[in-house]
Order: sequence, then C-alpha cells, then structure tokens
Amino acid sequence: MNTQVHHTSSVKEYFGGLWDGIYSSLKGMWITFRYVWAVAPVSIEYPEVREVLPERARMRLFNDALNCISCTQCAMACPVDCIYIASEKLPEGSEIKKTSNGQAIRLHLTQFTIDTALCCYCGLCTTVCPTECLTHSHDYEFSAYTIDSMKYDYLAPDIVAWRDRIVKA
Amino acid sequence: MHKELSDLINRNVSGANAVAYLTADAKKFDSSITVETSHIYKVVEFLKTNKTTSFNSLHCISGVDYTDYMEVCYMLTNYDPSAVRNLTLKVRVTDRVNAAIDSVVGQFVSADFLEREVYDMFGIKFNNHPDMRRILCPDDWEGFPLRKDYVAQKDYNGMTVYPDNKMNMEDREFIVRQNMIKKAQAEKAQ
Amino acid sequence: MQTRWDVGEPHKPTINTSTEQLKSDLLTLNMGPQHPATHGVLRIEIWTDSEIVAHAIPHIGYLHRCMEKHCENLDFRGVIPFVDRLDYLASMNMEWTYAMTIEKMLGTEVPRRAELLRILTCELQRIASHLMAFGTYAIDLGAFSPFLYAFDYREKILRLFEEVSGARLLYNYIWIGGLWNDWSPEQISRVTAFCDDMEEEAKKYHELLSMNKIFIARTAHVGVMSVQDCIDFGATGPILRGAGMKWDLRKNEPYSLYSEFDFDVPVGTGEVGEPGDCWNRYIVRMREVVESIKIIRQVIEKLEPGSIMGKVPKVMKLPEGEVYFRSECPRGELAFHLVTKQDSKEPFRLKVRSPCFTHTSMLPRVAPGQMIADFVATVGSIDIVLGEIDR
Amino acid sequence: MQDGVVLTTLDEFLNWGRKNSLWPMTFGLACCAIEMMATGAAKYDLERFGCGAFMATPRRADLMIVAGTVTLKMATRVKVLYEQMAEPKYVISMGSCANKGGPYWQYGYHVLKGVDEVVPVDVYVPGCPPRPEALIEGVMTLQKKIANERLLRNKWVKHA
Repeated sequence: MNTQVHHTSSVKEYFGGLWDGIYSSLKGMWITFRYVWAVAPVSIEYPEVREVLPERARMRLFNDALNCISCTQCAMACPVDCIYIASEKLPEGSEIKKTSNGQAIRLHLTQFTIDTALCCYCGLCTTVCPTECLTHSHDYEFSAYTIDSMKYDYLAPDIVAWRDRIVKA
Repeated sequence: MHKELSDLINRNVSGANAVAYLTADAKKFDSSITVETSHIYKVVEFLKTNKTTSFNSLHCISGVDYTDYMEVCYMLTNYDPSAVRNLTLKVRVTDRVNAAIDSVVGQFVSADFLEREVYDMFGIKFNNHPDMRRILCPDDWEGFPLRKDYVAQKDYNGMTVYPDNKMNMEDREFIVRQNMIKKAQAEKAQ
Repeated sequence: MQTRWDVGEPHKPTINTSTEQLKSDLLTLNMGPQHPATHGVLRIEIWTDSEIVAHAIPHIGYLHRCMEKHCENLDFRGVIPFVDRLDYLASMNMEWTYAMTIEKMLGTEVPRRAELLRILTCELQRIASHLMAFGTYAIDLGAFSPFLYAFDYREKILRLFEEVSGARLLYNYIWIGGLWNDWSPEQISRVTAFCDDMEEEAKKYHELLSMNKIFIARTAHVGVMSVQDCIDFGATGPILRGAGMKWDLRKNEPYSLYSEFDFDVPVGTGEVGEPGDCWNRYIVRMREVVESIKIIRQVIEKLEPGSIMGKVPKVMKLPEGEVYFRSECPRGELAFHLVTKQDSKEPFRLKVRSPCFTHTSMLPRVAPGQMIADFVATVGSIDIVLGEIDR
Repeated sequence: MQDGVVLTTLDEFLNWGRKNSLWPMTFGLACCAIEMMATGAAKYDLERFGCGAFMATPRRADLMIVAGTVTLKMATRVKVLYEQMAEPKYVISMGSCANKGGPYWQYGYHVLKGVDEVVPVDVYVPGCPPRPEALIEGVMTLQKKIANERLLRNKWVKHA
C-alpha cells in the first residue's frame, strides 16, 4: 500500500506545477506581509502592560478569616481536598461575633489552610460559601522557589496586608 | 427491541442464553442483553453478519467491577444514517483470579485497543487476542487499578507513589476525622 | 480468527530483496514520548525500511492520570473539573456530554436558554479546537505563521470564555442542570462580531494554507483511511467524514436542540487528493468552522431571556441504573458509560469512550508503506489529544 | 576574602547573557502545554524575554518547562531528558500537576506527586493551568535567580 504516486509529467504539467507552487507561496507571503501595516499589533507587553482580567476570573483563592463561620462546606465541595479547616467550640459565655452578612460565628477557627499547589481553580468552593468569605482573587503572579511556600495559612498575621487589598469595604 | 433481539440471538446461536434486561424507564436508562460468557464471539459474529440486525461497528468496550462478579459491556452500533441502532451487550465474569473471555478482534478490529484497556484496568484476559499487553499502565505494573479492591503499589521504579511529605498529613486531620464520623454514622444506621 | 496481520503486519522490505547479500533488517525508530510532532506524549515505535515505514506500534499511557478512578470517589458535581481535563482543547464539549449523561438519568428539564447557550459555547469551543488543530498541523508540516494567526483568533474565543466562566482553558462552566453564569447581551454582541471576523479569517486560512501547493503536496493522497477502515475501527468525527461518509450525531441522532438548526455536514469529497486522505480530513475541519458559525448565528437569533438553571436536587443522588450517552465532539464521538448504585452520591463506574483512543489504534493500519515525513503528516491530521486517550 | 571587582563584573556579564537567552525545550505533557504554546504565540510572545526559541531537542535547551502531569511511566523519561540537557540547565515546574500532583494527588496511583521527585526544580508556577502571564512571571522569577548566581566567584574565591 504505497501511497506515493509516481507518474511522469509532461513539460506543461511540470511548469504549471512550478508556477502553482510559486504563486500559492507568494500569496501566503503576501498575507503575512500585510500584517506589517494592515493589522494592529496583538502582543501585550506583559510586565509593563497588563490585560485587565474579567470580573469572574478565577485566580488565587483568598479567605477572609474574620467572616468565616467554619462551616467546612468549601472543604466538602473541593474535588481535590486541598482546603483544610479545623475549629473549636467557643468557650462558654464568650461573645458571639457576626459576619458582615449577619451570620453568627459560633466556632473558633483554629486552622484554615489551602494548599495552592494542589488547587485546581475550579471555583466549586466559592459557590457554596454561605458568607462569601472565600473568593477567587485576581492575583496570578505568585510563582515561588520552594513548594512549601505555596501552602497558605489564612490565619497568619502577615495575611492582613493582603486582606486590605482584596476585601473591599 | 431488546426482547426481540434476545429471542433472535437465542434462536440462531445455540447456547447463547441471551437474557434481555429491560429498564422500567427507557427514557432515563439503557436496556441491555446479557449473554453466556463462553459464547460472546459467536453472538458478536451473528450480530455483525446477520442481515436484519447488523451492527457494523464496535463503539466501546467497558468493564464494570461489581465486587462479586465483573461485567464486560460491548457497545455495538450501526453507522447507518437511515436507522441508527445501539446495543449494550454484556457478559459476566465470575472468576477474579483467572478471568478470561474470548476476544472479538476477529470480528471488530477496534476491539484490539479496547480489550487491552479492559485487561489493563480489570485483569480480564482475552483469549486469541493478538497482542495481550497492558496499554495504559507500564508493563511491570502490579494489580488492576479499576477493580474495587485495588490497593496502589508503594513504589514503582524507585519512585514512591504516595510520598509522605507530599500528602499533607498534618493538615488532613480534619478530613480523617470527618471520614471517621461518616463511618460511625453508617455503622449506627446499620 | 484474524491475526496480527490485520492490524498491520510489518510488510516485507521492498528494496534489496532480490539480492540476498544486500538484505537488511528493519530499523526500529522511536517517535516520542517527547517529540514535537506527536502532540503530547504519544510514543510510536516505527520499524522502518530506509525511509519507508514498515510498521508502527503506538504506545500510549504516558499521560494516564487515573481519571476514572478519581470519578469513583467524587460526587457528581466534583467530577466536572476532572472531565474538563480529559480533552483540554474542547473542555466545554466534555462538560456538556457529562452533564447530559447525568441529566438523562435524573430526568432533568434544562431551560431553553441554557440549552441554547450550551450550544453557543460548545460551537465556539469547536471553532477554538479546530483552530488549534489548524495551527499545530501547519507546524507539523513546517509552516509557522498559520499557528500565530490561529492562536490569535483562538485567544479571542478564550477571552469570551474567560469573561463568562472565569477560566481560560478548563472552565467548569456547564453544570448539571444548566450553566454557572449567564451571558450578558454585550457578550452576545461580541460573539456576533467575532463570527463576522471569523468568516473573513477562514477565507484567509484557505488562501494561506488549504490551497497552497506545498501543503497539498504534503497531504493529498497521504494516509488514506477508507470508509470501511473507519467503520471497522469505530472511527468518528472528522476522520469518518473526511473519508466521505456523512455521519454526524448532531444530524443523525440529534441530542439537545440540534434538530432545530439548519447546518450542513461537510464531508471529504476529494476535490484535491482522494477522500480519506490528510487533506480531506483537514478541509472537513475548516469547513466545520464555517458550519459552527452558521449554528451560532441561529442560536443568537433564537435567544430569549429566561432562567439558566433547571431544577436539580441539592444533594444529588441517582437511582440504580446505567446509561451510555454519546455526543459529537470536535474530535469525534465522545461517550460516557455511567453505572450507578441505588442512592449513590458518586458514580459507581464512569467509563469514557474517547474518540482519539480509537483513532490512535488506526495508526498501524495506515502507517505501512508511508514515508516517515508522511507519517508525521498522518499523525497530525488525526488531531489527537493525549489527555483524552490516556485519561 | 573579597569578591573583587573583576570577578563580580564578569559574573554579572555571564549571568546577563545566560538569563536573556534561556532556550526552553518543547516539552508539553498535558493541559499546561496548551497555555505554554499560547505563551509562545502572538498575543503573549515569550520571545520578548529571549525565551521563545523552543528547541526540539534537549541538547540545545537551557530550560525545561515541565508543563503538565508527570506520570510514573513518563517520569523516567523526564529524568533522561533532564540529564541530556547541557549545563547550565534550569527547570520550571508549571501548573499544579507538576508542582505537587495537582488534582490527581489523592487517588492518582499512576501520577508522580510533583516533578521535584525526579528532577531539581528552580521555580514553581502555580495555576491549573497558569495564565500565560503567570508563566512569563515564572520565567522572570527564574531570570532573577540567574542574575544572582555566583558562577566564577564560587569557583575561584575561597571564603574563609
């Protein structure tokens, strides 16, 4: 089953084929050449110019620990199990705080860790969050030299600076 | 359609013992025909060659492990724009250690890869298959992954399959606890 | 009983057979797993007789990600992100097929707007996928600029998808029972604008590549798969249509609302080359782009406001049963075989019938007798995605 | 002992050359490879960083972008490819799968849990798949790392 078809061609066919090849190649080159002036440049010069991300863009997860009621629904919904939550009962008689949308925080959040190196950015966790404290932020520039630095503890003190930027009053 | 077809198979292939399984809700679920394991090649040959119900293509072979037996499902179809026909043909394999059935490569060439995949995932050998090797997993892989009782091997070729330092053991306490609660609830319910 | 011969026996060397002393062995050549022309991590063991391929054995499984095992441990909603990663060039179609499989079992009524928008997104995805096939196929054959043009237009679709779903490649957008987000009228108008642009662009692609003499010389009469071969191997999609058979599930077994739409099924006619060769498979894809634009225009005409999510139980429990559901994806017929147990929250078994898997098994049939360079063209024309083959 | 002006300047010069001609290897594994191709295409244009010449063979490449899931079957090949690359060589692990197994870490019996099990990784780029900008940022992070290398100084300057 040799698919190569060999046949002798006449002089006319030979030169016709040659002309076809040259003509169609020139046509293609002409299309490319037109890009010099006829088409606006498409490149985004990234570090200087940044594309504005759409509102729904799903990038790094952020949890606003002050609004979290430790319901663990996000951890249940997560298909890759990369959200780790631990909580304790509040001591008797302590004041019950409210979240920004009025839900009572009845548990004391002791751990809220997301392993960003495992996250698949599917957004299922944010849809189930009752207080909308877990959101996808618009940061995508957080490459790291070590893998351990990709595990985020959202109760750490240095998260405050990050929170100020993401959570809008 | 399945009832008539199973009768037709029984009439023409002796010993095929075709049993039609009809669902109550045909809109939601698929019906199927189960045949005798040893007669699968003859049944497929009949379904392909006979004039009235010819199925000219094997769409898919899928294995299912029901723990006490395994099933191999052959999805037959007909590339005929005037009358589209689909059929799920099933055979049961009860022997889990030396599971083997006849290959249908003689009828459908497409079964070559599909049967190799079923062998790879479920450990069902296909007799008379020209090239019975693993297809997705490496040749020296242990166990058959899609069996329900499969336990992954510890290491392969010097690489640990589940390295402890990558498993977030200390963080997963929560999930482990949740699983324990679930288990306790299930036991209570029983 | 058929033997190895029927799936492509190494055929006898054609050169030097007359002179016993000059007889040489076949040379084994490994193409892949890391090879620019295998579109991923496909490995093909080629036995060559000088430049002629005598036999090709595909080795797959280098991207076996245990997706089916995962699905047995996840709830029905959680499977969708994994289904996305099957065919990462056509995630929308994957999601849709999976969603339809579950909906068939649940008996969910999907609102009309959701159905129409699903068709819209999936046809856009088909265009994006075919653009990718166009660009990478040109690279395989040594032309670089089509890749840049194709990616430029693909980016426009991705931007639309990102605005509506939030991700560029793996969307998790089509949910069981409906859609996650609605398209705004402004986005719909941008789709219309895109369709106008794309029609012009498609003409440019034909000038640029389809009718190029060099391209024709590389693809016409190369890697011929006849209709009978395609049916024997269970090939579907552009491969089957390129061979000249008018078979499209959207027409022949219409699912969703496809019966309402007016579109053609392009087939390889052999105006260049012969039906079933690389050029015809390629041109079927390029013509499908135009047909998809046609469908999108009709969808936009029919769109009317309404709900986008049907009634789905909050905790999804399916009754016992099984379903085999297939649909037409850019690469062929994708099918899910779903088996559930009574009141199960997770699939008991989810088998993916991937089109590329069967197409890969055709390689031993077409390879013998080709030049190695032609074999690269053949592999490229099948347009495989390894994520779907290996799962 | 001090580093000295000459060695420091020479180091800077060498690092400048190295970081601005990082030639990556065409090494796509899965979904992330598509985003890697998009990065190399017109809109994001990796060429602006001297990093767009995708080499088809490891022997001419300086940078291996591991884009996608590394399975156990593939892992040995990844290692071989890494060993075939000429020094200096760098590895960017792109996407969740290459970082730590990604979505497939839990039941993925056939998935390597992070490419750092077989080859040393310089920069981890998170995302599933990362945006092309994120990959460019990863390349820039790597360039920063290269800029601080003490190539000649480590060789010739003996610290007390």
